[in-house]
Amino acid sequence: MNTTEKVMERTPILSVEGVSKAFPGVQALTSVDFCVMDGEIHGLVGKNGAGKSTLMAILMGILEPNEGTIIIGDQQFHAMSPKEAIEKGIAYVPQHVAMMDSLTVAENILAGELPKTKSGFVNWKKVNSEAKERLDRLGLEMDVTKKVEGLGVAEQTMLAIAKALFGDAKLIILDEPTASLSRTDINRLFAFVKSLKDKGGSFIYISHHLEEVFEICDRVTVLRDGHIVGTADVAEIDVPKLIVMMVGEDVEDYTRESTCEDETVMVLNGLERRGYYENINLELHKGEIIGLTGLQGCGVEQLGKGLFGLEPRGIGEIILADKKFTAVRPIESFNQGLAYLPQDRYRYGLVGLRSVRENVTYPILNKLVRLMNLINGKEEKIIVNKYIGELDIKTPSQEQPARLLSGGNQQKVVFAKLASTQPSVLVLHEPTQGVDVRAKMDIFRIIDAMAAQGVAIIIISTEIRELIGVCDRILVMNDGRLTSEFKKGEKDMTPEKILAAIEGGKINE
Amino acid sequence: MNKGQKRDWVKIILDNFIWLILTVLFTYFAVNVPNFTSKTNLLNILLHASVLGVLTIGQAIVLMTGNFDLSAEGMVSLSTILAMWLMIEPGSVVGTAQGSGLMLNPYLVIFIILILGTLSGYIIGVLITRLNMNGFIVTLAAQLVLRGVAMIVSNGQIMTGSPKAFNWLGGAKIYGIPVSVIVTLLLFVGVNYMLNQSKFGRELRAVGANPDAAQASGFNPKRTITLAYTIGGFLAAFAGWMLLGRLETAVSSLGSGMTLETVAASVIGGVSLKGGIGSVGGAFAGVLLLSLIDNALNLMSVDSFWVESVRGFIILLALLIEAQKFRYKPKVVHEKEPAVASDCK
Amino acid sequence: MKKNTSKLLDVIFENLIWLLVAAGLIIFSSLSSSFRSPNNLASLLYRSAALGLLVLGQSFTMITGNFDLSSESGLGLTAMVAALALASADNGGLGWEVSPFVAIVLMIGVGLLIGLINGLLITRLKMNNLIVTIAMQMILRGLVYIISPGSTASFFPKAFDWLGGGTLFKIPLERGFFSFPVATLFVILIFVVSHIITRYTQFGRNMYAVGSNLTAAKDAGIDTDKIVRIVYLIDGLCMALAGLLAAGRLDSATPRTGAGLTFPVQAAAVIGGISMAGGRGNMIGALGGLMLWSILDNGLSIMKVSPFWIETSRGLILLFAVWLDAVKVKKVHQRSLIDILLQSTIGLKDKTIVKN
Amino acid sequence: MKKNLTILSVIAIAAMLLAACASNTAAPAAEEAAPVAEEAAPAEEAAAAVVIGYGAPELSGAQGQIMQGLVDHSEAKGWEVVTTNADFDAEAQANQMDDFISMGVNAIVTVPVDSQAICSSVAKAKEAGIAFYTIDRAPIGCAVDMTVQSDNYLAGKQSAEAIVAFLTEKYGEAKGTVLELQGDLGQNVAQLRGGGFNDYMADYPNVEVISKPTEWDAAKFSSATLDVAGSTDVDAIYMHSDSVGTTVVLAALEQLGKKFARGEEGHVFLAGVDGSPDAMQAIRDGWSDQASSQPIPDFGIIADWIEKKLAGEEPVEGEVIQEGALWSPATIVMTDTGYQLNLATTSVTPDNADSAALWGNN
Repeated sequence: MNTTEKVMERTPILSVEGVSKAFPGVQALTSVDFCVMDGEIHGLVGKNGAGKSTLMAILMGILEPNEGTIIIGDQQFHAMSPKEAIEKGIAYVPQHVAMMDSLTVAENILAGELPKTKSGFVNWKKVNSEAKERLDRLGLEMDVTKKVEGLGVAEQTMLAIAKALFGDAKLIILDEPTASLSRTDINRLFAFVKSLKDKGGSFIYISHHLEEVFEICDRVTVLRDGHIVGTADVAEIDVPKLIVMMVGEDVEDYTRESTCEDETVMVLNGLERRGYYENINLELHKGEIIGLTGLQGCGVEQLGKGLFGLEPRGIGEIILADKKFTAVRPIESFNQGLAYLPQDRYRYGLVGLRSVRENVTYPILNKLVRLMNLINGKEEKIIVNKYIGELDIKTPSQEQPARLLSGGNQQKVVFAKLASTQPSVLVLHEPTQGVDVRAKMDIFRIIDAMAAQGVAIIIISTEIRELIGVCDRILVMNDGRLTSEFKKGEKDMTPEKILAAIEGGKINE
Repeated sequence: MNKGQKRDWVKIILDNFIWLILTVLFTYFAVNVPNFTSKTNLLNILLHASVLGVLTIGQAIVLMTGNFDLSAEGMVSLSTILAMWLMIEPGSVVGTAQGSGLMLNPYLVIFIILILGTLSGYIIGVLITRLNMNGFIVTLAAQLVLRGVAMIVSNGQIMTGSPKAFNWLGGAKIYGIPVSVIVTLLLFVGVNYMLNQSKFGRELRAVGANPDAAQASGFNPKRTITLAYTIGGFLAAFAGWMLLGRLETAVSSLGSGMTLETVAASVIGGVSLKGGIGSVGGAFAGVLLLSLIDNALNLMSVDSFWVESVRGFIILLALLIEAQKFRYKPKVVHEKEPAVASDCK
Repeated sequence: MKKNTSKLLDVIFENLIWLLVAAGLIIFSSLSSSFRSPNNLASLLYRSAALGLLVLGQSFTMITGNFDLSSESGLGLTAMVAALALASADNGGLGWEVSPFVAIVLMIGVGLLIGLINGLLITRLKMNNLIVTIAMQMILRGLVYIISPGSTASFFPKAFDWLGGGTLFKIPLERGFFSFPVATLFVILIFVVSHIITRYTQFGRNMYAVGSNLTAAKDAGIDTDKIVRIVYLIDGLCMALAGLLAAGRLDSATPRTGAGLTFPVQAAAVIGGISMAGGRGNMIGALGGLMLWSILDNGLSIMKVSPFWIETSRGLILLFAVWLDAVKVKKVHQRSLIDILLQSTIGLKDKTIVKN
Repeated sequence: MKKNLTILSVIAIAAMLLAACASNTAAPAAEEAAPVAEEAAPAEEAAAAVVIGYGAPELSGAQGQIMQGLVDHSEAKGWEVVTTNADFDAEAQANQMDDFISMGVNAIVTVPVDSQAICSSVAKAKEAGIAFYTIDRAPIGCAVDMTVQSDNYLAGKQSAEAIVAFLTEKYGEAKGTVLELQGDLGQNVAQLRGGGFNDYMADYPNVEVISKPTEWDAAKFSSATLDVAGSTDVDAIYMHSDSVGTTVVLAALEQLGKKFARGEEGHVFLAGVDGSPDAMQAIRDGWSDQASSQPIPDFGIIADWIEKKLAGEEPVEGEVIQEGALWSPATIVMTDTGYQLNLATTSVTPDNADSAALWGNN
């Protein structure tokens, strides 16, 4: 792309030239050229396995490239040690920020370099005042004597960024920082990052949310299969083009024909859990896909978990397939025809150490067991094979530990697990989180296919565009109440309107 | 492609390292230690492996859920003392064989101690899962309490004179093979098969590997862990029964030091201390290794003072292997896995 | 208002150990005149001085999220090494009869070596700290038997015994004397020093960082392995000092010196608020835990509780302590048992792999 | 908030319960011991009665009987005995001695965990003016008021003599294989029992002695017997403790198919120290052959000398004779570790295994 040269008359803070890295059996990066300018936020996108992690690991000094050079300032490296990388001002803020939970904010900021008195002891007064002063300089307000375990996720992420900057970081790599943030928190985080940029900070921003890339980045680089596809000014490109660059083909937003039938599958009647949600009335039809959305903390998350039995549900009546739904535990929910896809796949979705086969059949073991609780292995294999085929799960074998699959395939395994219970109602919580664009399409196809089989589906998500593409109806929750409804086909069903409803009338962009 | 296969070999070797060591050691001892391969001695090795083996099954099950059980040896002590106390005469001699005088039927006593073991395991499980107490220390404390009660009941004395019917499990032979060996082998084969094929086995490993996901998959981790401890308690009492039958003597110090051996045997046999991985069959190999070494140390004239150190070194070695296993990172499968791609062409 | 009350409760909760210590002192003092005699009170820490140093070493390792179960044998080995060097051949020694100073240097050397080996095995070879140290416990105890071989060595120069068995001043009482044990002072002093180290030095805070979150500590540029190695070195030093106190007090070292202390060590540290999950607790609290243990030990014994019951009651007390720890950890931060175990095993690395 | 309060109250209750437990268990002990004691005074202030502090090194096997012997002899005099258990830990024993001194007992009696380590406690007791006695083992390096003991070294030697006699009879000369099941090698007793045995055996080079440590652990007695007797032909087995070993070893031999009665072909000669009831029974039944019987409960007669000491009387050197007592004749000698009351040990063979004077037959 020829846009690269004319972007800014700024100097590159970091360039990578001709970097290649091969693992046994996989060429992860092939002569990658890439540079980040001083004072820019540089988006880095690409589907899982495109080489982002490898590239970042090389920048962090964790991996040594097979060939190529890294240029920081006026110094050239073939490979750095992690220590050198830090010394050169490269910092990494991961998705799950690792903090010293039981220590205070101030200690976390100054860890490893606490101010000391003349006699060599830690000067606690100074620790707190200095931490406060540093945060003030960045315009971040926080009680520095508070323990980190008492902070929210966004605050922790901002603290991590601040920490990196205090460590004289010149280039901060943000790896999916918004994955578990609400919209307001995302706004706060973006405002913070932008303010830092204005003060001269440089960032590499890795994200699956292409909208966010447009919202915050100056330039964006696309990686595909270990190659740089190109770098572009965000001002000169749009989402479809970006997607084309990423997947190498033109992928439209997913759209589908409604499979909604008249028959009612589930009725929620006056569901209420104090402090989370109240007066939830909902009717769900066969083959219908409903989107549930709202700000974080508005109660949708708890509603989903409550329906499934991971959390207390509170009072209210639920009728599922003409029977009273009484499940209070996941297994009972499965048995009564409701399945749930948790948001955090690594923590709740998969038992990563165990095989694909075992993961798929966990909830249906009761149906597979014969005499003495023994599992009918033949039948199990047939079932698992069926789902591997139907959902197109790419795995060398059924026995592959689930953690060794790619993100999208892992999610498909979770889907296979849920599908195996043959549910009447499926509750999906952020089903496309952490999977690449192509796998997203696969997942929508799976959802579509299940709806076509008559399963009623509730998708709890903040990806409004995706919801619009997939759902028959979208319900918005505000402070624990369902406040607005958007129906497919109505012209109100636009991202802007839904966003407005979510934010309670105030659009905050 | 070739490289990938080579790495898998590394994994296979690491996974089955224990059997390799076992074979090598066995051959070495067979050649170098006189009488090692005699039928009596081979049966002896299995006999040693029996009580330890039964305890190790319990330990391995608990370890698979990602927990520890240090209480089993206390249960061995209490179950033997209690059984003896219920069965023998009140002591006529000062400070000896102070039975309760209940003179209960041996079969009833067996039933009582098995129930007791099960119950104590259950209570420990409840303390850990419901009250969120640290399993390591809870079971350590339970060990003390159980052994303490054994001391109180026995008044610190040695008790002898258990009835034949009770001793059958530990002392009798069928066709020249000790019953305890047969029972232990059957237990291992049975439990191993059960855990590999049953729902409960799945549940154990799922809970051990990731309790949250296991819960969301329809399991009940608290119940599973409690059940694992309950089984552990039952097996500990069972091991006590077996041990008492073999020794015909009960004393409150019985079983001391066995906990460590069960953990070591399990780890050597490939059960992960982090839970979720391993099999009872592997643990059996660990048990065999330990009793093989004990036996060989007894047959060779190793200086008495060295025995403890040698055992410590062996456990350390086993750990080293376990540690290497976790340092070995299997290759991550990418979407463009050659295996899949080649199928297309 | 409400916030203040809950803060007050937090403070009470944080210092619960001292309430328990006070309660123990009051209860036993009111029940027994022997307990409240000045000599007995002064000896409360003296009797558990060696235990105290092991508790200290254990606290250091536990704050970084590790365990040391080998210290009881470390105590035995260092004591025996010194004893062999000090004692005459008649008294079971090697007949070198070195000066006390040399002996102390020697035992500290051995202690540091043990710590070094523990640290290296755990950090370099990534072995599970629980099991490594249990194995070390066996190996070291075996070494004690091998070098002794199996017999006691005793009767050392007065100077060597001073720290463990000496008294500071004597005030005549109606019956006998009141004298203040040196070891009591030493233990308090060394706990205070350790508190200062852990609270007010960079290294001390780094320890907490490592125990609180290994990855974060690494990210903060802390050489976590080095911290763990140093902590085990300190732990080794504590073993040696504990050996010095134990040998000094008994004026001898037996092959079994220190055997069976692992359990009280663990108990006292946990009762004192050192969390098994790492990163929480402080040395003054650990001192409180040691005192409570000592009070109960002494109190139950003076109250003529039958020896058969003492073991059981100890077990129950420990259960109680663990329950407290559980409540506390739960209160501050919901953390599963699995996580706690993960912290103490080699698994952390693996866990991060799963996450990425 | 509310939860915090609950937790605190639970803790308070637990603390109270604990305290209550302690006082409850203490009270009856005191009452039992001083049945005629002043009812008005609090139990612990029952100053008029004599209180003896007894420190046991451990409580299994013979040690429990030694303790019982002392308690019986003392209670016969209307004294109270406070018992403690050091569980093989010399330092714990030192703590218990400190506790006795704090309690102001009239006399301390102890079986030292370690003969040398006990000296620091002896010195302290002296300073506090409390009489100090040891049972079973004399201290090394300091002097106590009196030690009552039987000769462990002699006991080992007696067993060795019996085994050599048996081997000589069997083969015409002293040769063959003997398995020695040792106690805990860190302990004085085991060292003496082993020493007496092995020093005697050193004169018979054709006898091979295979020594295995057992740490007094019944399971290890069994394993060692199974392994050694299973792989070699063992002629005799010598146990450092027949109270732990007899039944276990016989069971192991039976499992090996090598349990034969005395006189039968293949009989394994069993000898041991202690002279426990089990051993006596086994000798009478013809399974076992020799036991070096210790006058274990008779150690309690030290109470007589404590009584004299408290009355201001010193022991007299010379022989002590008591009609019908197996420990008689005993000798009292003054040594540099204080007076020693040496009780005779008895080598029990099938000939005298019925003697009612043996403690194992009581």
